[in-house]
Amino acid sequence: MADPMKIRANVVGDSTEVKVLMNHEMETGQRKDAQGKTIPAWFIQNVTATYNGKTVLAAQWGPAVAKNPFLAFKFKGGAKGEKVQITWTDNRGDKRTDEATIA
Amino acid sequence: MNQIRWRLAAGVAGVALATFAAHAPGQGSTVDEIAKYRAALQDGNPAELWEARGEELWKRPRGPKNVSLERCDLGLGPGVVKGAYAQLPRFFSDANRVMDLETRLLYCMTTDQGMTDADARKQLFGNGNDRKSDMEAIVAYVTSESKGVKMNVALDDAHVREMYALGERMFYFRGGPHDFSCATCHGEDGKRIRLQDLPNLTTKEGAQKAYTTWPAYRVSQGEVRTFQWRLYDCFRQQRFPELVYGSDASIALTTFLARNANGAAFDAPAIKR
Amino acid sequence: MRISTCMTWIAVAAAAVGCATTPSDSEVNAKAAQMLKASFREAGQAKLDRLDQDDTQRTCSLYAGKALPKDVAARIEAANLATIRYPADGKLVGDWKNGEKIAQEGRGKQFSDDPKGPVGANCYACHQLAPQELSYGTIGPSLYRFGRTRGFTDETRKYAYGKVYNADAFAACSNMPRFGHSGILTDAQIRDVVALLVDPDSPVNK
Amino acid sequence: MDVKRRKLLKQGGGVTLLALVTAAGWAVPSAAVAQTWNKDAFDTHSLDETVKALGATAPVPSKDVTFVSTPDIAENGAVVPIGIVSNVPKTEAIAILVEKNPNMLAAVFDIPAGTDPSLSTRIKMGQSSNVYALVKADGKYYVASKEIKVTLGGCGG
Repeated sequence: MADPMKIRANVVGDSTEVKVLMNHEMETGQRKDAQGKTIPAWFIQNVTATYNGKTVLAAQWGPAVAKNPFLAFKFKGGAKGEKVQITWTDNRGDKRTDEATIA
Repeated sequence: MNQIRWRLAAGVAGVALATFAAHAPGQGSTVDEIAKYRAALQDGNPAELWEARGEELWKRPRGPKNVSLERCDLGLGPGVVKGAYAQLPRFFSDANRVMDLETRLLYCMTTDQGMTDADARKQLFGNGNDRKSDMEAIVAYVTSESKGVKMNVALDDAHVREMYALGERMFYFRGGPHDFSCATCHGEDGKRIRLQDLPNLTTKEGAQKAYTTWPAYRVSQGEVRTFQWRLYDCFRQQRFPELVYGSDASIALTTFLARNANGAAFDAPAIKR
Repeated sequence: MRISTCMTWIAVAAAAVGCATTPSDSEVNAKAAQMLKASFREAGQAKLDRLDQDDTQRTCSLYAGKALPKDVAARIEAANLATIRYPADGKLVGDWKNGEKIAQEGRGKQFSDDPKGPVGANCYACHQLAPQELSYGTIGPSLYRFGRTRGFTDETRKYAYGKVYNADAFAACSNMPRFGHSGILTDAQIRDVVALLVDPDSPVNK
Repeated sequence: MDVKRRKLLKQGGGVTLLALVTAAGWAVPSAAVAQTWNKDAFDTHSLDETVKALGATAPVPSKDVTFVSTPDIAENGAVVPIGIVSNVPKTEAIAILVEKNPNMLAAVFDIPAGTDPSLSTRIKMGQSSNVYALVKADGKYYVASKEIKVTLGGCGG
């Protein structure tokens, strides 16, 4: 079970700044364990951010995104008290959605 | 335990250094650029993920007695977390022992929550998502509640005073095949290993800077490591045998360093290479 | 009690140290030694005997952070000088290319390391050597142009071999491991590291 | 075009970049198909292959695409902070490519209208390498590159 994300959303000027930390191994599929067996790839493939039902960012990731990924972006508008929603899906089909209130 | 990781890290280092040496700029700009690298990491510390999980673990009823750690006394009264870490280690009369945070948590898990010692120690160092460490998460949470609080370890108690004196001896103890002591690397100003700056832990400024920035999210490991781990891994590199988690030697050294950091604002969990 | 502690101290510690420290100091020291044994457990190749100090380690620990008296330093240096074994065939200089590898290698003797090796000297952790390597430490002095500065002489070669073999013979309580004396490096490895320092073709001397 | 090529070579360095310029058609996923994952592009092992898989048209080196808060040297390749800002009007997508990684493509971001064409993330780098920021704006393609060196220190293995 994946742990919750840590999402911060703050109004900066006429935009909302979003910073997200995700709990994920982001295993590359290149590493070997002590027995010399390849550790299978396990990584987030898709990230979507929505505000008021509208997609404000959509990403495709490969395993080269660092472990416990960090993502920061900004979108125009966004009102204090409203919510930003982030969803990720990984290559095992695991999915996690969290939201944060814009401050 | 972390053998795979260490070996991999060493392999990467070899390749990277070779490339690096071939076309790197001068030494001065190297140091500047690494400072920039560290600065760029400050915004968005994955340790926050550990803090959140730790808070949940602190408040969740666990163990055979099905109680939360909220009755655990970290020195400021049962359940008081705010500022507690800045005054540790201290003497706990219920345990008749000087304890650092990690040792105190093990005590609370076994006495209050009724866990066996083995259960409480099951995953002291986390290793990936399949082997997460509850201890590292709880410590991340508790220490985060001392952010900005000035370090204030008291030596009024004779037990703590003795631990401090023992910690100082430990700091200068040379041993193992390499004759290393803590002081070998941490006894002078302005030294570094490879490009890694070494704090001089014999000075107030050095101890303050080092002690107030642990625990830390180690980007090299993708894990939050606590001060117990810091000591454990220093001794590994000193070529000593394995430091027992929560042992008197670990508490003595922690007492020595924490006390020397008195007066500085605590600033962790941090993020380090 | 105080007297007996002090006497025990003399018995176990180097006579050089004597009763210079206060009795309470040696009591703390004895307690520290006891605590140490209870606080570590053997792991991999690192057994508990690694906590048993020899005279040099014990004396250096005691004086760490303080000024080392001249006579104590002289005694430590003499004792360590006596341990140096130069190769029987008189060959002190090996292959600098291999020496560079040994100087780069950080593994060896840690409980996490494979006991079968590799074991390196990790020179770059503390010293500047070949100028191409920018990732070097500063705990020890720069050794860039070591041979060129000191001259490509028998004397330089002998000093380099001895220094790597047992650094405490030349500077009491040095931070540098006693690579030969403590069995960290083989004679062949020491020769290669010496080559890195003194071979005119080594990048260290370019 | 020749001038552009030479400029590009100077900027990014290396023969592979020439291939980048001559490749055609970069298929950027649209927000509407956000849940798809371009396996072909992520499986590529060289810049040539990646560009082919993305099907990009010749990207033009652009001073309007910049790296911000991105160090020249990463102390640890496991976490390399990358910040990219595109000042090209109508930026629709930004991709991060690492020349010497086993898989070239690190990430692709769709930038819907109303979202700032600037973002920060962290990637892994196996060794020192050129990193490319590829931008799609108004149907055209732009590129900027930056060399990032990777080092590691420490006293043991």
